[in-house]
Order: sequence, then C-alpha cells, then structure tokens
Amino acid sequence: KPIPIGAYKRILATPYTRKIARDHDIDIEQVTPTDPSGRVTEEDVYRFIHAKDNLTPQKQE
Amino acid sequence: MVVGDFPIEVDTLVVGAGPGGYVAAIRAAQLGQKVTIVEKGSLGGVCLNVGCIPSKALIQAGHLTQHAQGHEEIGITTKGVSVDFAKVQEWKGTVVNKLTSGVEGLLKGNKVDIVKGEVYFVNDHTAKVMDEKNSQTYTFNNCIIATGSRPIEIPGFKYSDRVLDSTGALSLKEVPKKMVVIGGGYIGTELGSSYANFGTEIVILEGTKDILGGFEKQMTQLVKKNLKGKGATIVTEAMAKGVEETKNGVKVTYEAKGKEEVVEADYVLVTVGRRPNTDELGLEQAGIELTDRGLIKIDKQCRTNVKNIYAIGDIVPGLPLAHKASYEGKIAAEAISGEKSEIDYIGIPSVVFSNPELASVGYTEASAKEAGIDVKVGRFPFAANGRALSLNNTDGFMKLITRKEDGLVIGAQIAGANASDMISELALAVEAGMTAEDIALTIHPHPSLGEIAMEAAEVALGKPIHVM
Amino acid sequence: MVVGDFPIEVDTLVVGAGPGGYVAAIRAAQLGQKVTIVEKGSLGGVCLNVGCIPSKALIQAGHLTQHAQGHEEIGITTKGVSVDFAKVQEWKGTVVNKLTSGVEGLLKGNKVDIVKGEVYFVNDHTAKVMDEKNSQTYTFNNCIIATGSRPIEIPGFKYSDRVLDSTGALSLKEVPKKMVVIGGGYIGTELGSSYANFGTEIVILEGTKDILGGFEKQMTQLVKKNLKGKGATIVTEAMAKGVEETKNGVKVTYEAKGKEEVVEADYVLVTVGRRPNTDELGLEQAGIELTDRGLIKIDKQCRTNVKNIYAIGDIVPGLPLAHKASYEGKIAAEAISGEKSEIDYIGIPSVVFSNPELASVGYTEASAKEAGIDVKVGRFPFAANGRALSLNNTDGFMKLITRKEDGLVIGAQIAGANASDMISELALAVEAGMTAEDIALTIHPHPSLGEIAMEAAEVALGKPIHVM
Ligand SMILES: Cc1cc2nc3c(=O)[nH]c(=O)nc-3n(C[C@H](O)[C@H](O)[C@H](O)COP(=O)(O)OP(=O)(O)OC[C@H]3O[C@@H](n4cnc5c(N)ncnc54)[C@H](O)[C@@H]3O)c2cc1C
Ligand SMILES: Cc1cc2nc3c(=O)[nH]c(=O)nc-3n(C[C@H](O)[C@H](O)[C@H](O)COP(=O)(O)OP(=O)(O)OC[C@H]3O[C@@H](n4cnc5c(N)ncnc54)[C@H](O)[C@@H]3O)c2cc1C
Repeated sequence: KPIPIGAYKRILATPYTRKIARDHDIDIEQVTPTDPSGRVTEEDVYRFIHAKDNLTPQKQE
Repeated sequence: MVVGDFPIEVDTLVVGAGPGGYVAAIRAAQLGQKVTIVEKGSLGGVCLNVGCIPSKALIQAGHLTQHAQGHEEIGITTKGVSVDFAKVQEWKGTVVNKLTSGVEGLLKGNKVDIVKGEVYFVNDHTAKVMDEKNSQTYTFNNCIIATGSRPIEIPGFKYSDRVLDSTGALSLKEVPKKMVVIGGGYIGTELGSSYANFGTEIVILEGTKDILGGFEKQMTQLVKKNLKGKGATIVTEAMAKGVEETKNGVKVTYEAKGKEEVVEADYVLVTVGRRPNTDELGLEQAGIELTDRGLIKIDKQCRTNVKNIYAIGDIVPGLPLAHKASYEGKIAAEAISGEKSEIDYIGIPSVVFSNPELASVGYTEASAKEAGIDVKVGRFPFAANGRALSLNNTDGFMKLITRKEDGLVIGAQIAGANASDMISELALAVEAGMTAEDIALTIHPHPSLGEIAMEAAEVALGKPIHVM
Repeated sequence: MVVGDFPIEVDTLVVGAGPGGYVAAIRAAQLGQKVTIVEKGSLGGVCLNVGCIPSKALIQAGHLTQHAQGHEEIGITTKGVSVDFAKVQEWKGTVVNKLTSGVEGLLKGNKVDIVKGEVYFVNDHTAKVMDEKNSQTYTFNNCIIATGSRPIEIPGFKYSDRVLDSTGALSLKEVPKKMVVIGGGYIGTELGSSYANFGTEIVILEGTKDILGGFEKQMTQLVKKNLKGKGATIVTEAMAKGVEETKNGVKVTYEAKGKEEVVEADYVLVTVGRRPNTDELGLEQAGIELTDRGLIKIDKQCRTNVKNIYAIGDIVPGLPLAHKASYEGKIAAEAISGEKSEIDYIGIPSVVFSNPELASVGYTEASAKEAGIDVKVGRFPFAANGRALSLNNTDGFMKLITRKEDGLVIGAQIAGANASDMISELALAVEAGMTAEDIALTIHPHPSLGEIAMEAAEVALGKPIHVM
C-alpha cells in the first residue's frame, strides 16, 4: 500500500537540510525561511544555529 | 555439542544478513563499530536469494522470451523459439551468486565478522548462536535485529512439490503448462506474469476486489489486460478452499460468487502474505515488545523498547520492502554511533515488475483526499510521448499528485515501460519538497520517458504542451 | 501568382514548426497571444520527421532485431530471424505520423493558425509567405524564428542515392550489407549502431581522436567495444577525401596515418554536422544580427537585437538539441507575454542512444576542473547493481560530479542501460541545487537502476555500501 509515513504539515526542506538541523539538535520547524516560497535552506539553518549560539552567551552576561 | 561455553564479547551484533542486516553491518563498520553479523541461512537474505533478485532475473528472462518471438507488427519475425529452462535457472543462479558473493566481499572488506548460525536471545546483552553442532554464547553492547519474514501457509495448502511458496515457484525445473496463483499481490502477480511470458497458462485467484491492492484501478487494469492477452484468467473475490494433489498436478478448489469451482493445473503457487520472523528468537527473554501483529515496536531511530537493541526491515511496521530495510539499516547503524539520523521517509517508492511496470511514491490521489489534502493532479499518457512511441510501448500513464495551494509534489504513480527507472526522479522530488514548477522547468532530454514527468507537471500547472 | 497582396495582420508569428516553433506557438497561445505558425515543410520539423523520432524508432527496431536472435547465454534461442525492412519503415512512419498529426491537433486545439509556406522577411514587422503558387504578406507584432538546421555537405561528397545524409539513411528501403559512416558524432554513431544491430557491417571514419567528442573516453570506449563486437570498424583521425559511385555502391577514399585508403560499401552516410537555416530568410532585411558562424545572437529571453523578434533552437548558440529548442520556445513565448522567464540552462542533458546509452548533464570531471571547481566524483558500476545484473545488462557506470566544499551536485554522466531514463533524476538534482546527501538520503526502490545514483552519491560522500 503506497501510503507514506509522515504528514504534509511539515516544512519544506531537502533531506540534507533536515539532516543538518538534526545534527545540530535543531527543530527545523522553528527555522524561519528567508525564501518567499517557504523553503528552509541550509543557509537558513546555519543562520539559526549562529543566532542561537550568539544568544546563549549574551544571556549569561 | 558444546554448551556452557565461554562467551565471545562483541561490540555490535547484527542478526540476519538480508538487505536490512548486511547494509546495517557495513554502515556500522564504516562508522568504526566492531561488527559481527550472524546469518542462519544465506548471506543476502530473502531478497538476494529467493526474493527481489531471482524474481527479477526470471521476469527479465520472460521478457527476453517474449522478445525472441519477434515483433510481427513491426516486421521482425522468428521461427522456433526454444527456452532451455534449466539454463535460465542456471543463469538466474549466477546472478544471485554474483550478488551474494559480492555481499560477502563487502562485509569482509569492511572488516565485519561473519558467523554462521541461528541467534536466540538469552537476555538484553546476551545471545546464543547455534548451528547443527555447536552453541556459542555472545555478549554484545548493541544489537540490530534483521531477521526478515517468511511466507504464510494457509489452511488446506500445505507446501509441497506441487503446492509452492514463492521460493518453490522461483526454482521450478520446467515451465509449467498451467499454474494457479493464490493471491494477486505483487509477488503473485510478478511471478504469474513471468511464467505467462514463458507460456504458462495462469489462473490468479484473488480474495479481494482487485489484484495489486493499493494500486489504482487504472493501473491494475493495464496489468490485467496484459495478463489476459497472454491467456491468463483472473478471478477476484475468490476464496481458495483446498488442494488435492494428483499424479502430475493439483486440483484447486475455490469459491467465487457463491459457487464452488475446481481448477486443475500443474502447480499451485500460494502468495498470500508474509509473517515476520519474530517468534523463534527468544525476544521475550531480551524483553523486547511486539505489536499485535508480531512486529517489533521501534522509535524514529529504529530502537526497540530495549535501548541497546534495534530492529529493522520486514520485522518492523511499514512496507515489507528491501529498500526500506536497507534504509532502516543505515539509520540504526548511525544511531548506534551517536549520529542523529532518524527515519524520515515521506515517500518510500514501491514498484511492481509486472507488464507494464507499476511504480508509486508518496500520496495517491485517493490517499491525499483521505488525508484531507487538496490536490491538483497532472496526468499524462505514455501514448503522447515520443520515446514511448518509438519504443513501441505506449501502454501507460503517469499521475503527478501536487498540493493545490503551492504545487508541492506529494506523490506520483506510474504505469508503463521503465516505471521502475522513472520513479526515482519523483521520489527525489517528493523527498526534497520540489514543486510541479521545479519539474516543469527542468530540461528533460528529448525523446525520453522523463519528459512524461515534465508534461505531467505542466498538466498540473494547467499549461501542458503535448496534451489538450 | 498573386504578389502585392493585402497584408494579413497577425499578433505573434512563429516561423518553423519544429520542436522549437510548435512548442513556442502552443505556449504563446496558452498565454493569450493570437498565434500564426508558418511551416514550409512538415509539422514537427527535423526532430519529428527526419531526426530524433524516426532515428529512435529505427534504433528500437534494431534492438528488437537483436533480441529476436535470442540470448543463448541464458538459454533462449531462436531460429530464422527475418526482418521485413519495408515493414519496419512502415512502422517508423506510423510513429512519426502519430506524433506529427498529434502536433497538428495540439496547434489547432490551442487555436494556433497553421499556414503552409516559406517565410522571407521584408522588414522587422513584415514577412512574405510563399508557396508554389502564391506569395502573401504578413505583418506581425512579434515574431519567433525557429527555422532549424540542415546537414552540411562536404566537398567531394555530393548527396545522392548512395551518398546519404541522415534523412537518406533513415529512409533506406533495405538493410545495407555494408555502410561507411563519415563523422562519428552522435547522429552518425546512433544510425551506425542501429544498422549494425540489423546486421550491416559499419565502417566509421572519424576526423578527430575519438567518436562522440564531448563524452569521456571511458564512455565512448564502451560504445566502441559494442560496435566492434558487431563487426564494425572505427577509424579515427581519418580524413574523408572523396567518393566514387559504382554500379551498386560506393568507393570511399580517405587518409589515415598518412596513408590513403579505399573502402567499398553499399552506401556512405555523411554526418559531419549541421548548418543553421539563417541564410535564406531575409534576416538582413529585418536587421537581425548573426554570429560569425551564422547563428542568431540572442539575449537571456531569446530576443534578437531587434526587440520584437525572437530566435530559438538550432539557429541560436548552444547545443543543437530538440529539448533545448522546446525549452527556448517556452521562454520566448513567455517573454512576449511579459513574463520574466529567462534561459537558465546549467543542466541541459544530452543523450546518445548508442549501445549502451550515454547521457550527461551539467559538468563533467574535466569541464569542472577546467572551470576551476574542486570536485569529488562518485563513480559506481552497473555491474554492482542488482537490477542491471538481473537485466543481464551490466556494461556501464555512473559518475556523479559534486562540488568538494559542499557536495553540491554539479553534473552526472551515465553510460549503461536506460541511461536516457536515469539522467532525469540527475538533471533535476543539478537544476534544483541538490547535494549528494539529498540523493543518498532519498530512498530508491530495490532493485532498480536508480539505486546507482544513490550509490554514486554515497561514493562521493565516502561511505558506499555496495563498492569498496
Ligand atoms: C519473491 C519475492 C520477491 C520480492 N521482490 C521484492 C522487490 O522487488 N523489491 C523489494 O523491495 N522487496 C521485494 N521482496 C521483499 C524483500 O525480499 C524483503 O522486504 C527483504 O528481503 C527484507 O529484508 P530483511 O533484511 O528485513 O529480511 P530478509 O531478507 O528476510 O533477511 C533476513 C535474514 O535473517 C536470517 N535469520 C532469520 N532468523 C535468524 C536467526 N534467528 N538467526 C540468524 N539469522 C536469522 C534469515 O535467514 C535471512 O537471511 C520480495 C520478496 C519475495 C519473497
Ligand atoms: C538524425 C537526427 C537525429 C536527432 N536526434 C536527436 C535526439 O535524439 N535528441 C535531440 O535532442 N535532438 C536530436 N536531433 C536534433 C534535433 O532534431 C534538432 O535539434 C531540433 O529539430 C531543432 O529544432 P528546431 O525547432 O530548432 O528546428 P527544426 O526541427 O529543424 O525545425 C525547423 C523547421 O522550420 C522550417 N523552416 C525552415 N525555414 C523556414 C522558412 N523560411 N519558412 C518556414 N518554415 C521554415 C523547417 O521546414 C523545419 O520544419 C537529431 C537530428 C537529426 C538530424
């Protein structure tokens, strides 16, 4: 029965972009896409990672 | 027989060397784990030995037999086609051997220890491996179970020389004159079609309303037309009751439309489903939980409820297909190495090597509607494609399923020549979240079957070039 | 003959109804333009009438002839294969007719006016259309020129009944015993291979170091091996000097390795290139600029230097391929309707329907190096793929070209069975900017040739399962 597992609520991204997010413990759904089509790109994920990294030390100050 | 031996300590233990297990073992070894794989039968599992590969070899031999008859409609004729079925089987054997010895080489090359024997769990870190003579205890840090499945036997049809399971049907020594196939799933349909191509008269008895359940009527229709053209009979909503073995064949009794019928044939092939090999493993001693249907419960990393034990392939929920087993094998191996890999398949392709081939990935029109997704479907016939015409092979169509709001490709179905090759582009599109525009704007070579995807995308977008 | 007539005013005029022109006309009409298409020959142009389609039909008939001979190595034998070549030609004709009448129906269905005749420009808004009897003036708002190309004639080889261009070779009434092919480009190689499959002894005379220039040596090697296995001779760095027609054939003189040689055959086929049809159109009267090589200069929207006139297909720079023509046709039609469409072909696939098939998209290893891109190449052989083995068709390989820094897929080359089907997935990957990981993480059905792409991606990533 060719019915896929998973739903289409999910955000648009390629498998590799998802992997990058997973590898950095990031929920890809939290990443804001810059592309108007709503696609999350590798760059979006890296930007999100950097923003998070920069945020943490600031809070500690 | 040595019992109560000194346990051998291993790092990662893989149980079963089918497409799930051997792929898991190789990936685990590549990631630095010390891997031991135990197989009670033959390396390569069902798939390489008595499943995917030998069936596809036989199917191809059937096609080549058909081609050997020439194509009168285009002016190519032959006389006296003869099939030396023993030689076909021998060739099939060499194909299987190349792949299984390839697997052996790959395992060894990746420094995986190969052990022959049957695994039985003692607890969540210990298993026994038994062969005819010995029993050896192993302790493991992590374990991946990949013991696969076996054919179901139905009441009244005990397997024998004449009552065949798929393995029996794959290793016949002769082309039967007539064969009854009970169960028109993909395995029964593929094997039935293959023998039909060799000239066997096929009778398919299917319990439900249609063969190839899960595929759309428009698709199964093409397969049935083709089968019937080769003299096959397809009886749906037929209930197989029993079989009587005669001197040179079988008498199969079934019920259809409230009437009992008898059909005689050389053989009867029973392909009504497969059962997971989870019942004779001592899983309860390791504390592993099963579903009602005897499948092992796993999480997104293929981990069972016991945290150092993983399970993959036909013994876990989902489609019992080789590529799913291999995919899960990689995930489990990576999870053990601490990678964050997760099962993430929105689209597992499934293919039937029938005539014509069928392939599907992601949502169908019906399953999308069920899921409440508004879709726009792009349908394009092979008959309007230049390559299909020049191949003299125009039976079929593609349906591209896109989400209405944004054109996202959420599925595709193909019936037609080389559907098994064509589905990969669509699988990539579904996985990567491509839109119909992405496919339409990609230049596809002319003339090629790939253009069908481009055209189907344009149909979905409302501006097709090659259909009205 | 009526000259000095009342001009007919049209909105968009399309000149030539090949895969460039007819696709442009349909798309323009879909976008609301009032379109008139003028064709001096047959709808469908070179491609449908004397190019892509009939050549692929003949190639397939050649394959079916080979298959009709059986496959002794796997136990399938036949006797008395006979090819009724007139019937093959007739079938080829029906394939062509289906497509060309299909094009007619599509044009009409999209309300495109079809005019028979030859276009000659008078100025940048006016053209004459001439047929045998009449000349009619048309004025147009916008024009798309798509007049295609024709075979080059080389000195000493005037086309005749025995000295053939591709069109001649496609319409032979018999299978030649022996044929010399001058020029081992894709057209010569395809037609030569096709006749070799019918049993013709082929001699290819190629001027450069290798046939199929542009494809890698490892790929052309496979094609040459196959051709030679069918009795063909391939002479490289050969300079064709002249031909003498004998009663039933030809004597071709050529020079190779400093020595003059003569080869006799039934026919000689000259396929040394094609010339754009830009010389007899009155382009200068419309003020349209050409390159040195007689091609029309265009911008990213296929617009010539004259702002209401566009040009597409074989008459503009780039690969002279049908799918490029169609792609440009859509761009030009959309540009006229004010859409922002632009030519963006980083990945135009090219396919050779040789034995085995060759296909390429994007960068090759060599062209990437030339462009200064650091690459990681994933190479995977067909012989290690279960589907290829079960098809009994293991000659070939795929090379996936990825950018080293990030794994971006920038190209792919395939030599092997169904390469023409397989290239689409890679074309999509190149167009959409996908990475090797994306392909590796997409589940490809087992067993299928598509798995070769997945494995090649894993080779590029350094963790292949099925090769060491
Ligand atoms: C005729 C046929 C055709 C098929 N065609 C296709 C196809 O075209 N495409 C497709 O995707 N799928 C196909 N399948 C299904 C496919 O074969 C299975 O999905 C696949 O083999 C599952 O892989 P696996 O690794 O889970 O298990 P298996 O391949 O079943 O391997 C399990 C292995 O574990 C071993 N084992 C079991 N118990 C123990 C134990 N206690 N100790 C040690 N070893 C043990 C078994 O001997 C076996 O080798 C086909 C199946 C059949 C029968
Ligand atoms: C044997 C052969 C095999 C080929 N195989 C392939 C293949 O497999 N794949 C591929 O991609 N390409 C293939 N090609 C190339 C392909 O045919 C061309 O690239 C393609 O046809 C170009 O399309 P076009 O629309 O630019 O021009 P054409 O197809 O050449 O069409 C131009 C049309 O314009 C008409 N015309 C010309 N001048 C005038 C005028 N003044 N007034 C009115 N009408 C005019 C012509 O009659 C013609 O019908 C092959 C070519 C040949 C010869």
